[in-house]
Amino acid sequence: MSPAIQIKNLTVTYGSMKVIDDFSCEVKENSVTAIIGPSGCGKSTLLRSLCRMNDRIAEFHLAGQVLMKGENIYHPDVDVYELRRRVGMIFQKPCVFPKSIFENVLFGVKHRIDKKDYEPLVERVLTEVNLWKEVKDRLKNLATTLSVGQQQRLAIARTLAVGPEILLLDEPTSSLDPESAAAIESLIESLKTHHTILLVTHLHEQAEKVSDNLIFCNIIK
Amino acid sequence: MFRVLLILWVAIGVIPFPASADHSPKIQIVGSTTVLPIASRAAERFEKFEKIEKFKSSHRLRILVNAGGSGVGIHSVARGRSDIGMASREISPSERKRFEGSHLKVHTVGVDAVACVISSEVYDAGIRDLTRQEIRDIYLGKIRNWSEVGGPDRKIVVVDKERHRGTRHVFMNFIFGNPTAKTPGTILVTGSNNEEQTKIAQSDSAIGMLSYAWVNDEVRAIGIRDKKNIVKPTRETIRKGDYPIVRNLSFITAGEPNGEVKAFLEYLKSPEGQQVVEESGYIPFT
Amino acid sequence: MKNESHGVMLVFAGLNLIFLCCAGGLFFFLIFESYPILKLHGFDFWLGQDWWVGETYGALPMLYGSTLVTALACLLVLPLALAVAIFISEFLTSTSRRFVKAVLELLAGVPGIVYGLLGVSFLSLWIKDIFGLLDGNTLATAGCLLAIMILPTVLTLSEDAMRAVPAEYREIALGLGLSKWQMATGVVLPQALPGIMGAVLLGIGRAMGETIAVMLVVGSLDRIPDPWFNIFSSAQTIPSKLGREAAESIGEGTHWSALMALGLMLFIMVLLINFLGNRCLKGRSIS
Amino acid sequence: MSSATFEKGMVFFLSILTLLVSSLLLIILATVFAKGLPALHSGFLIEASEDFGRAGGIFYQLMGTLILMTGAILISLPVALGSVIYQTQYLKSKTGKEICRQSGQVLNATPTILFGLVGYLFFGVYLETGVSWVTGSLILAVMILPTLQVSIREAIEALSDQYKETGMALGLSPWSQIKSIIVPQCYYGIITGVFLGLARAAGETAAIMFAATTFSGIRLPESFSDPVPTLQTHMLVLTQEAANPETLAQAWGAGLVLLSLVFFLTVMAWILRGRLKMEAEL
Repeated sequence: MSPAIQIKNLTVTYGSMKVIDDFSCEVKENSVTAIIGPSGCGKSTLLRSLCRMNDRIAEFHLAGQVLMKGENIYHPDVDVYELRRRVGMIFQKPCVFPKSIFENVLFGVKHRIDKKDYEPLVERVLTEVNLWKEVKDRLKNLATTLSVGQQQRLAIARTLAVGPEILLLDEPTSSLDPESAAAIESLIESLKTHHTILLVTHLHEQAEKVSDNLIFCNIIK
Repeated sequence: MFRVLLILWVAIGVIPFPASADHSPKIQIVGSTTVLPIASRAAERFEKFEKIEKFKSSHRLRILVNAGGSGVGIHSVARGRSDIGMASREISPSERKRFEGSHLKVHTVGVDAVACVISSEVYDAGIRDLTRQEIRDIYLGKIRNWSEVGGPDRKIVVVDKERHRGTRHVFMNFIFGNPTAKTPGTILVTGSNNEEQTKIAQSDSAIGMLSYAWVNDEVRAIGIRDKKNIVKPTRETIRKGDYPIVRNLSFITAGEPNGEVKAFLEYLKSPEGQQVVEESGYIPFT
Repeated sequence: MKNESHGVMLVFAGLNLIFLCCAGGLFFFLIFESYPILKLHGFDFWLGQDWWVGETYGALPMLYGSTLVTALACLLVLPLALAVAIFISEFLTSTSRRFVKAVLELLAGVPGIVYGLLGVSFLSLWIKDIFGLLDGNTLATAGCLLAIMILPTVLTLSEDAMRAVPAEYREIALGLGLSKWQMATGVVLPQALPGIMGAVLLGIGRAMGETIAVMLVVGSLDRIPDPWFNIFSSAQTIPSKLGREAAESIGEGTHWSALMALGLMLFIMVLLINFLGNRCLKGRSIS
Repeated sequence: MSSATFEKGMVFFLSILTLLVSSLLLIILATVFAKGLPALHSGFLIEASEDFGRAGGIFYQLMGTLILMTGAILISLPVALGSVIYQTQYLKSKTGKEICRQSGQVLNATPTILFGLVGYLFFGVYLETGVSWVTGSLILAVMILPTLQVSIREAIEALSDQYKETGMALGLSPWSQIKSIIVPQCYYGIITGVFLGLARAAGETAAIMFAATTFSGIRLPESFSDPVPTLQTHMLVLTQEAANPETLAQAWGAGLVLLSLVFFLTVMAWILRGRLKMEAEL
């Protein structure tokens, strides 16, 4: 059974600046893999390249191969939008739309599923990120009224609603207080049963605590 | 949010929409500002007149009148951009040649005189008449001060009209014998009769050319002196033909008029129509 | 799903194409329509002195009138705009600054016909009395009216250029013990000069293109004033000429082609000035 | 005279100049108001004009201006919105963006009389719409295109990248991104642009002078090929009869109505622009 993600001597350059140099690794399915390294060693770029978020940037250039379930994601006839639905990404700073909590959760899927599935889906993903109890009676008010920790969990719920197999977390707890950071870490452990998770962080103990295997990324000279 | 934008866009669309309701017939009239008062007043009367079914046309007829000058009138009727062209001058030979294909037909509805007009201040200071030669020298810039023709010591504000205007054609034809004469003495160029009338009224030493009907106590008409006898533009001198600068006021159609256009032209030639010509200050044609 | 988003992209691409065609089409039509007269007259169309429809078409009087009126407007506006811009950007509190800026934006929005009405009823009569002229419709009247019209635009853009000067320059100047006035004139003004040049150029571009207000007060005489610098004689500018004669010759004939050639000339001049203006506004020197 | 007093003097002199300039608007407003008020009799806004504009009201002229304005926005909004979205979302090539930016500036700087000339030639003569309110709306639509684009582009660029990145990460197709993120978030920018466009179209005379209007005989256009009387051209004709007091009063009255219409639209645009800033910081 081929590994979930296979990266073979990946090299990423922005114009003249080489950000990732000949990097290879494998990520097993339904596991948490953590990438640790000081800020500026290309962790985020690596993560963004896995879901082709850098395509729009002009001088972005990528060499090497990124395979998901044996299929090269940079192959021309790969549907980028399909790929991004299979690979969910969570950003460092939680970003919620100035809409109700209910609408935020359904933001990624509302035009692809019919009305009657809205309620059950929202409840399922919100319980999965154990936010349901806190918000179930105020689903209609603005998501921006939630605390930063709750917003991050809402963002994860929103990504889960799309039904991705792989989850990329780009330092998800760095803008959170310790208590909500712990909540996110326990959430990651519960999610790994059905999802392959790739976590980028610079906190060593968080990496050891949560992940099954570690990848060290050093600064290229 | 997207829906709201769409609704707003459709709502805006509704405002101009009644504009495309029914297609009641309309007559487009364009041309000389001298003839315009006749057309506008006749249009209002004809729409009411026509309601009592005298000319038996069913829809509510709308008559659109637009200014622009005789040249614009002739050009647009010849090019089919309007149904009737108003002109206060004859169609020039070059125009006749150029628009041969449109078989322009002239319907004369009235007669008008072009008066040489001066500001009331100069009139009161004693200028009552000028010879053709004097007017010619003023427009050629040879005479620059009213004192040279027995008036007050003031520089003459020589006002000319735009080249294609009917009033200018007739006036220049009389003064220079050439309807498109060049006038180096001109100080100021105006467009419509109303603009010319305003300029001469505002100034206290202006000379210009204006249809006889547009003369008022601010803008006075002067006589044309030929050696001894002086002909002043009055109803009688124009009707009898003594006053030299006269012209026909005519409506021009491309080919034989029919339907509403024919009805309107017949109305203009009818007694009620000629009454409108009289009221506008011109001399009826019949 | 793939072709649906492709179709949508085509719709947006189409709309963008319509926009580009508007800009391109305008230029194409001007060239296309003015080709006959340029072929017929060539260079002496631009240098010809008298414009007599049906015979000769000389564009020089209009060209000269436009340049003189714009130069006059610019001469009147420049010192005033510079002085007031310095005061607004350096000496006004932020609330009153916003109020003055709002006033200026409203002024810039006043339609040309309203300025025309003001010009005809007041300005031309005043100028007639003050300078004892024969008639109020002269180059000077058009110049003053245009100055009033482009003042808000030039003022707002120059003030923006001055605000764009980085705060550090001001702190350094004040740190060196310079007074506010010395800072304004010694540091801020020279730094903001390219921006101000840009503002003036854009103002000129707008002045060149104004039609209605000028048409009513310039006297529309197709002749270069006899002593060429006499700004108190009637004259003609390109937009005013187009406004008066377009109706007569619409659509065909050499007269129409001559008018379009005038329009092309105006278009190229305004574009050039605008291009230079925008480059200055971006702070790049004109060299 | 020591430099201190010189400076104080200069600053004082400048403050007088600034006062003068900002009071310029009040002077213009006061004159138009004082001159226009006598003409504003009760029926001024609802009656038709009589006796070549020397008496009566300006109802049909006002309606004509409104029809031209709204027609222009109707045509211009989709093109402006579509083109800016294409330029910001789909267009990637640097030269492509530069060409679009330059054409926007060309359209914005073009003297409006040229829109009238070329517009009448292309729409009126070639596309056979002739002298009508449709030609007028089309010409004004092209003229206000850059105004709309600037406001829409401002709103889209003010949108923080975070929203777009989140949308992309959720795998939304470009169209659903536009539909559910770009347009809703830039809603106020678009409406501000609409009001600024309306204000500019309302005040425009040169472009529609000979392409869309008629002197008399028309009330409301009853077909696509009917011209319309407009406030601006009504004023233009009356201003040329400035010697006649009643005509001048009517011209000032029409001027007052036109000016208040333009100011109303501009102030509405400001209110919305205020909301736009508030929206962006949300």
